[in-house]
Amino acid sequence: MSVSTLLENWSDYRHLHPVDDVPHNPYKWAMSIDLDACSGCNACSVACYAENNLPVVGREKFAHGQAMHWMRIERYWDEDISAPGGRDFPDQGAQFLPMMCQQCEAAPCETVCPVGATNHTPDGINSQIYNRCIGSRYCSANCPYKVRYFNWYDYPTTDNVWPAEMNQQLNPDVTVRGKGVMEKCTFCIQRVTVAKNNAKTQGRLVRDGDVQTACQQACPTSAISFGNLVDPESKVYKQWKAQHVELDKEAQTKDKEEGGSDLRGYRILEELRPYPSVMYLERVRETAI
Amino acid sequence: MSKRHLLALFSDFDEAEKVVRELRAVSIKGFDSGKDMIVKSPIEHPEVEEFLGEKPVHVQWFTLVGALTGGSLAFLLIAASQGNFFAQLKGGKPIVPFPPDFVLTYEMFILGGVYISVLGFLICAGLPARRSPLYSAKVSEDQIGVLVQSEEAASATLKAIFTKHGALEIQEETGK
Amino acid sequence: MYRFISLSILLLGMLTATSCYAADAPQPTQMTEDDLGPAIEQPIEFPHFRHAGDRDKGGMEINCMYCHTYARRSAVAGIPPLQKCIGCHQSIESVRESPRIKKLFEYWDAKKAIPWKKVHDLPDFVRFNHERHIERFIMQQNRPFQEVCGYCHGNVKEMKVARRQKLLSMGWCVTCHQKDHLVRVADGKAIGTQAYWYSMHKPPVDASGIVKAKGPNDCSVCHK
Amino acid sequence: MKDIREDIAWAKINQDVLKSLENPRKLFWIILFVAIAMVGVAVGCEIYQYQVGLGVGNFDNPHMWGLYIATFIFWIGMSHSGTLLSAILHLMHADWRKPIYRFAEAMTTFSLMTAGLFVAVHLGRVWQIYYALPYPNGRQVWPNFQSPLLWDAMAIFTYLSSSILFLYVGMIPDLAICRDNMRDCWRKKFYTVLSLGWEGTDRQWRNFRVTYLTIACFLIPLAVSVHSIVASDFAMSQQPGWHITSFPPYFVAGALYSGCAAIITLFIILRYVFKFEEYMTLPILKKTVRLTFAIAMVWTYLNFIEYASVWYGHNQVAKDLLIQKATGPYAPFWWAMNFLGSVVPFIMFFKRFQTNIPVLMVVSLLLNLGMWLERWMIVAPTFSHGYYPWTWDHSQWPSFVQWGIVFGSFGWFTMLFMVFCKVFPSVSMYEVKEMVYHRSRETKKLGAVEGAH
Amino acid sequence: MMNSGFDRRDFLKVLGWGGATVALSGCGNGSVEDGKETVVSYVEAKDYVIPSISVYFNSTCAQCDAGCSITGRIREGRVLKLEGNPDSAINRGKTCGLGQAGVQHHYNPDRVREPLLRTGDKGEAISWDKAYALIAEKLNGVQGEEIAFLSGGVSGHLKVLLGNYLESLGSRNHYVYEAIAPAVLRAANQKSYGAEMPRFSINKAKVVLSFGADFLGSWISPVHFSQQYAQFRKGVDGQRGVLVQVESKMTLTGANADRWLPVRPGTEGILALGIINALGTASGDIAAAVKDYDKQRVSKDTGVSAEQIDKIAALLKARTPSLVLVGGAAEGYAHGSQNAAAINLLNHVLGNVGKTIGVPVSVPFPQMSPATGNTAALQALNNSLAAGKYKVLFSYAANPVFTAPTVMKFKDNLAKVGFKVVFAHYLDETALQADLVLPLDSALEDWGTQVPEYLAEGAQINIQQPLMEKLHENTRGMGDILLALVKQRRADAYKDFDDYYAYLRNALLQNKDALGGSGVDDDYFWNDTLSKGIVKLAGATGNLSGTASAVGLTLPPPAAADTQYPLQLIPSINASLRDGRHTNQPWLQESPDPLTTIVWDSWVEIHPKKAAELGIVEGDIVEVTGKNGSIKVQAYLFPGIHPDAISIPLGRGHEAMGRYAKGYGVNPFQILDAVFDKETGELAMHETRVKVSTTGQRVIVIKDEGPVGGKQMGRKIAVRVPSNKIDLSKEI
Repeated sequence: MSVSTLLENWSDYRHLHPVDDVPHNPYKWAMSIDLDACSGCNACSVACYAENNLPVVGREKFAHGQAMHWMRIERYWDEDISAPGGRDFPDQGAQFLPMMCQQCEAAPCETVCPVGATNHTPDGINSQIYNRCIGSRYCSANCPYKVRYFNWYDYPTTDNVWPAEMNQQLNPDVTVRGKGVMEKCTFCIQRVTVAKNNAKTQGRLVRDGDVQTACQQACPTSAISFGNLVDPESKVYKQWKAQHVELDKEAQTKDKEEGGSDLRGYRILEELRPYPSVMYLERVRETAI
Repeated sequence: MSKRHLLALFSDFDEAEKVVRELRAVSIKGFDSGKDMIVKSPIEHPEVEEFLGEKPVHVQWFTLVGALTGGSLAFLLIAASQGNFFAQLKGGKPIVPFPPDFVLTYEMFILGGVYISVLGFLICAGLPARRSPLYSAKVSEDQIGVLVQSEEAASATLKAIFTKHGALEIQEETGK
Repeated sequence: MYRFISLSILLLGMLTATSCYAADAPQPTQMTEDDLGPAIEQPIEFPHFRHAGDRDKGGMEINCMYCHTYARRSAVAGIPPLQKCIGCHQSIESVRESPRIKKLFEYWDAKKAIPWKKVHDLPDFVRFNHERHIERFIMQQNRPFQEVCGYCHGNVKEMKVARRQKLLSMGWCVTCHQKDHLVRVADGKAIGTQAYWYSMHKPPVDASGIVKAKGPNDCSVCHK
Repeated sequence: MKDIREDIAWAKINQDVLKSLENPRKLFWIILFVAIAMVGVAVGCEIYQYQVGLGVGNFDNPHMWGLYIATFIFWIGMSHSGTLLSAILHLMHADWRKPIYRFAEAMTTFSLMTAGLFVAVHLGRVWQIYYALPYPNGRQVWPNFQSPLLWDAMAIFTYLSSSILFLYVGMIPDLAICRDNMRDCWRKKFYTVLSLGWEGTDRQWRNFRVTYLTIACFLIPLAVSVHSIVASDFAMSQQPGWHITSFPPYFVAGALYSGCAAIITLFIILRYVFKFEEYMTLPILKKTVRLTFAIAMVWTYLNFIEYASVWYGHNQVAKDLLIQKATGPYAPFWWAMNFLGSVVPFIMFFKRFQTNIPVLMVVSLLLNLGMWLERWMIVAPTFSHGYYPWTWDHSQWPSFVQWGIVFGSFGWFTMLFMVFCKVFPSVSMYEVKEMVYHRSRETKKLGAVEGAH
Repeated sequence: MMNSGFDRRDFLKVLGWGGATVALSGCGNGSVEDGKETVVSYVEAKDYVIPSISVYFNSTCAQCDAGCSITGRIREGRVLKLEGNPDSAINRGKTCGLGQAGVQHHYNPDRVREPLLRTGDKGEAISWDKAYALIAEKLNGVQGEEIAFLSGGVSGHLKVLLGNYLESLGSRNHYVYEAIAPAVLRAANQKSYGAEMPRFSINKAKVVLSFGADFLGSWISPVHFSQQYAQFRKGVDGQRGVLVQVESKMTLTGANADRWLPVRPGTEGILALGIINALGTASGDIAAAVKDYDKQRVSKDTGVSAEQIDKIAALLKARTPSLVLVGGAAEGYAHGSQNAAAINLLNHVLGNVGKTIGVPVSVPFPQMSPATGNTAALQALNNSLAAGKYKVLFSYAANPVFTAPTVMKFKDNLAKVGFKVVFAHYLDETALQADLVLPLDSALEDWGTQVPEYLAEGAQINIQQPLMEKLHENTRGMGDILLALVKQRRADAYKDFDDYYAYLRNALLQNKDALGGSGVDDDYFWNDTLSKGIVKLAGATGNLSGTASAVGLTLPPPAAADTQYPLQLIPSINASLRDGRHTNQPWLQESPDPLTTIVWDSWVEIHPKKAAELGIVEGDIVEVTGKNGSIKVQAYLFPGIHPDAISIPLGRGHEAMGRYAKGYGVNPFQILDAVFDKETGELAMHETRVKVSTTGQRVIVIKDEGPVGGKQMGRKIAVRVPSNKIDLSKEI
């Protein structure tokens, strides 16, 4: 009788997450990306194509903005470059920013999905269940980062997306998405699952370094680190700690120090309270020259 | 002992009213104005109820029941299904969040209310019904009909009353 | 008058009944009943009963995992390599001439893989992991493997060509996942401690330190 | 001038209305044919889209939603007038509603049916739509009741079924009339079944009155909730231009607005097509027009309140979006929307136009165009110019597929409506009779008083 | 016994390609269909083969010559993904996008599958025996010097075998051609350091002053330098490294620089001398050489402000050691060598030589060390072809018809050769000119050894081995082909080796001891080597003999303004497309150019100011006209380029090669002028002057960035913090 279940777990069912609540236990997957190391070389992006069976949509569809890159490298100029009264040349270089699903703790996309095709997994990943998705696209409408990508066409059957030979490269661990479903970065959940299974079989928890995401593994400057945020041994944990970035805050206490903090950690669009699981480390502007 | 039906048609309500009042006043053996008299009118007509005397309506009870059950059913269904085995966090909201559930409860409240009232209407108004033996299409046009049933004996007197008040037409159930 | 009241009471009862049902519906109904799959034409009519069946029934009581050896090491149980069949059969002269074994050796001589037909086919994009289930129930709880394998595959040791016995629908999986399963405890700690802590339900530990935990309830475990 | 002549013979009312079921003007068939043709176009587009994928509609990231949702809201809005005229005016005993509420309610029903289609058209995997229905199933999973889309579904279902019941219940006496006047044919059987053996007995009338009133009472809060929920699809999200407190009332006002405009249009068409001059009289038209004007002013007010709150508020992102609307690629539509919605209605302010049929025809159509643009201006710009500048996209426009389906939806609506008018009495006979009856009594009384002098 | 390799080949064979088709069956709610699908099963299987469990094999990435070691993930006999091999000192487990796309080179649907013989203008599939016979027949009676072999950079045993073959033919005409190679740099380094490729330690430097060296993108060994760069940013003893990039067109490295200085094209050397002058530490002939390069003049010539020069000088003084790098931007001129020399001089003056510029190592087997390509070779070959010297030409790993400037008329000259054999993966432009096209195995199917030109730490030999069974029956490994060919001449010498694998194994086992396998059982050593994928060995270290001197260092004044062709054309090198040999790999076509985010097409970068002058807006189709022809291409307004220069990326504009390459973009190689570096004779890539005119057409540029380009519109997205506020060394 589920009414009894309802009453038994009432407090569980009613408590607020993630605020006044420890992050998931034993796993909370998170990332940190050092923008000072990131060179914008696109290796991560291509690696993602390779790992996650992303379709190459081709010129026309890309022109229509229907690209499917889960991980996109954004290139920003300083605001005053070639602006009236501004500098003519970007003489302090550009800024590159790898942008992928931020795996928010309080993800705006999750609440609005009519069929619950996107949920928060017990280990803090914002999962996307392809065969539950009916394609209402509300999640993307509600995503402030616009990192969700929709299958506007049936790519598996589209010419030259996966011609006969190429489809042998497809990763069997990852579903090949068909027409009409939403998809996005999954933190390489297939790799995470394998790591978790092995750990369980050996009766332990996943250790730091057991699992790498495709982008992290490729990144030539090791700008991306990925790990378990509740494991004090993990690099990500240490980085977040060192940067005084807390998962369940929409404004970090360190930012309230006057003159700004001298730490580099920040999260994008934090003020909207999605509690992203990806921390970026600010790029450094050199003062010596 | 068998009863016979009489239907009298009148051109306007004042006539009909007089007839009804008289029928209620006089006491004829084998005829009870309370039970045996039905007034048929082409329009919804407050006066009719007036001169027929108060008769209670029960639809609103159905409405009440419907609305309440609708609402409670909604909340139970939703909360329970949210708290089932697959209970998973969504967007940092509680598993059983009130605002959405209340919205749906509200809708179901109305849904239940409307459905059951209509059901109630059919029950109370005795619809769908078989047509009564004496019926004239005139009633649905512009005339008002008074349908009475009485014992053979009384029918003569009734007919007299009708004709007195200038019934345009009196239909009589052909005897068996 | 009264019949109206009684009617509305009746209605009330009726609808409360529905709402109780509604409240109960969300929970999986027990779906353990059998659901026999179609009989399937295989290239070679493999007699399971003869290999895995009990001695008295003329079987050889071979452990499932002697042939389906991949099951405990990977997600898929896999079909034994042809070389495994030959391994035994080349030394079993008695049946050497039987038509099935002849066929077997034809394949072997041609070095062709046998095109076995799939018997237990899950819907697309459901990923069942044999290794985990075997680890959990055979290795950890020391349950008899025929019970564990049989839970999904039915009593294979009495079949000839294997045939699907269970529904294998999502609801069917769930009915088992939501049960509390024993977790073997080493020195008072559940193995992998909170590794068995799914969503917000902490596994109950009773006085004797026995831990019970449900199966995973999050979609991404099977759907990726 | 009177709303309606009091000396119309009741029999004549029956004849006139029943005639509309028999032989309408040629124009009827023309309209019907055109409508069906339009539906054909839409069906073609939908098949194409279903086969190839939604991409053919020129959706993209970030343009996840397009005309479908905009038009969906438009039709939902359209449906509100029926309830307004019928239910609210009924409660307020405004009896001039009686000749025109029937088709207004029909309009409600059919525009809801049209709106429902857009939900399906919009989905990426419409063949899986049953995932969104809450029923105990073999997967043991339930839809996500937190999603405003689900509230939508629930609200619309409630609204649709309730207003169908409302329409039907209100029609039973008339169906009886049809039954009595039909020569023997399929229609007679049809009406006999539908009229449930109504005979107009006192008992029937008594319960009828109460029921009708009750449903009316339910319908009003329901109608309001429906469009507030549609509004919350947007207001509940964080997106700039959507996350606005005043959205629910704003949507409701807009809904009533477009609905009334549509009523004027249909009023004129029916009046001409079915020769209802006797019943759909100019004074009634005038009243409707005035009502519309009032609502137009309410909408205008809420509209500008919305701009103002964004403008003075501290949400820079939302403000940017507002500026973008007024200056960006959507500017022409946005300004057109404001002009049609807030300036054009002032034509109805002048007495001489309040009964000028050609003018009103044009105006009402313009108002509806304006309201449609409003919905589009709510949906599209937010996508093209959201939180994240890198993903802005100002160059993506709906393709012919989207336009085709939207176009077709109007045909679909007209088709349903025309068929309805051919099958059911589009003017409520018994209530017109009531109207005539009460009016004549009034005058009789007056006459008596005069006679006393 | 040469089992291990073959065993694996067998295992690779036993599995069908079942998995993929299952994966492809769309995302529906496929109902349970028992007995519809067949299960892929083994005939025989090694113990380590478990379905749905991946196996990993090490090999070497062949996408470029940097020689990164890779680990292939193989499942059910299909290679699915390439990762870096952590044991390699070069890439330490990392890969670049180009490397990731290696699988698409392997699985490419447009690969050549049969030997093709030209009949008229069609290719007819023939058998290998026929092909070999044909070659033998054509070679027969042809003098050695009438035979030429054109190849890209080759190394390892392939180079040895190739050498032997040419020797057997009696030909010395081996042209090693790389369209974009740091050849001028090699020469200059040889002069100033006494080594062509010294080891650069970016990670040890506190300041890196790079003259157009795109070491994060495409320069020499980008993945290795990227890692050094990461350490360099973290900083030596707490001081974050400062990167100053001098170039006229912003490269990926330039985009990551702390200070990016747009110099007038060709004046890099002048700036270098100006800095030396500003440092004021030089003495002797150097001081003399730089004395009249005072700030004002240099600033006038280069367009870099005087105080900027001072700042740089001050910084270089204050923070040592530093490192000065020479890149393509400085090399690509008629006076490229002088530029390079002047810049290298700066290193001497700053005393970086020996600190951040280290002694190179090389493998102790000179015959295996890479034959590095250059463009001078192309010029030489072209002349000989023009003179009709050759009757037979072999071409391997080069696409000169695509990469040679049209003005050189290479295509026509090629036609003069009687018999042209092209070893090809794709039917690219050169292959289309061939008489005989021989299909090659992909790098993931083939055996080989490779020695990178730039060795990061110790010397190492990279092993290349098949990661999966051949995709197409009738492709052959280059090694096998050469072996077959050389057997035609010297059957007996090679009779022991029935294929290249055998040859390779034997060759390595012979030198077991030198390869650190002394006293180890052969099979063990061999299997161990294969499983490692790398052979690390004690390298022969050379020494830096170069002395600082400015003798004969004369830099021409900046080019005078040209009224007819006012703009300098800079053909830019895209990190993933390079010289266009990988254009047919869709991932690379769709991976946006880091700086412009444009995909699937070419563009011309114009500085917004210049564009305003010329009345050009983004998306205009402009005509870029030089002395040798013109091309039409879409304009992209790009602030990171000198107003007097425009830039078109190389690599696109194929007329052949395959479905993903053909017809996308334009090929700037076509309109390059044939100007050569005075000393080395290298093609001066940056010396082409052009004019730009609008055509009136306009298109929407297909790119990833939004309508507001690189602006953040006040959102807090990509943020910067001043370096004096933070201490990176403290961070984790």
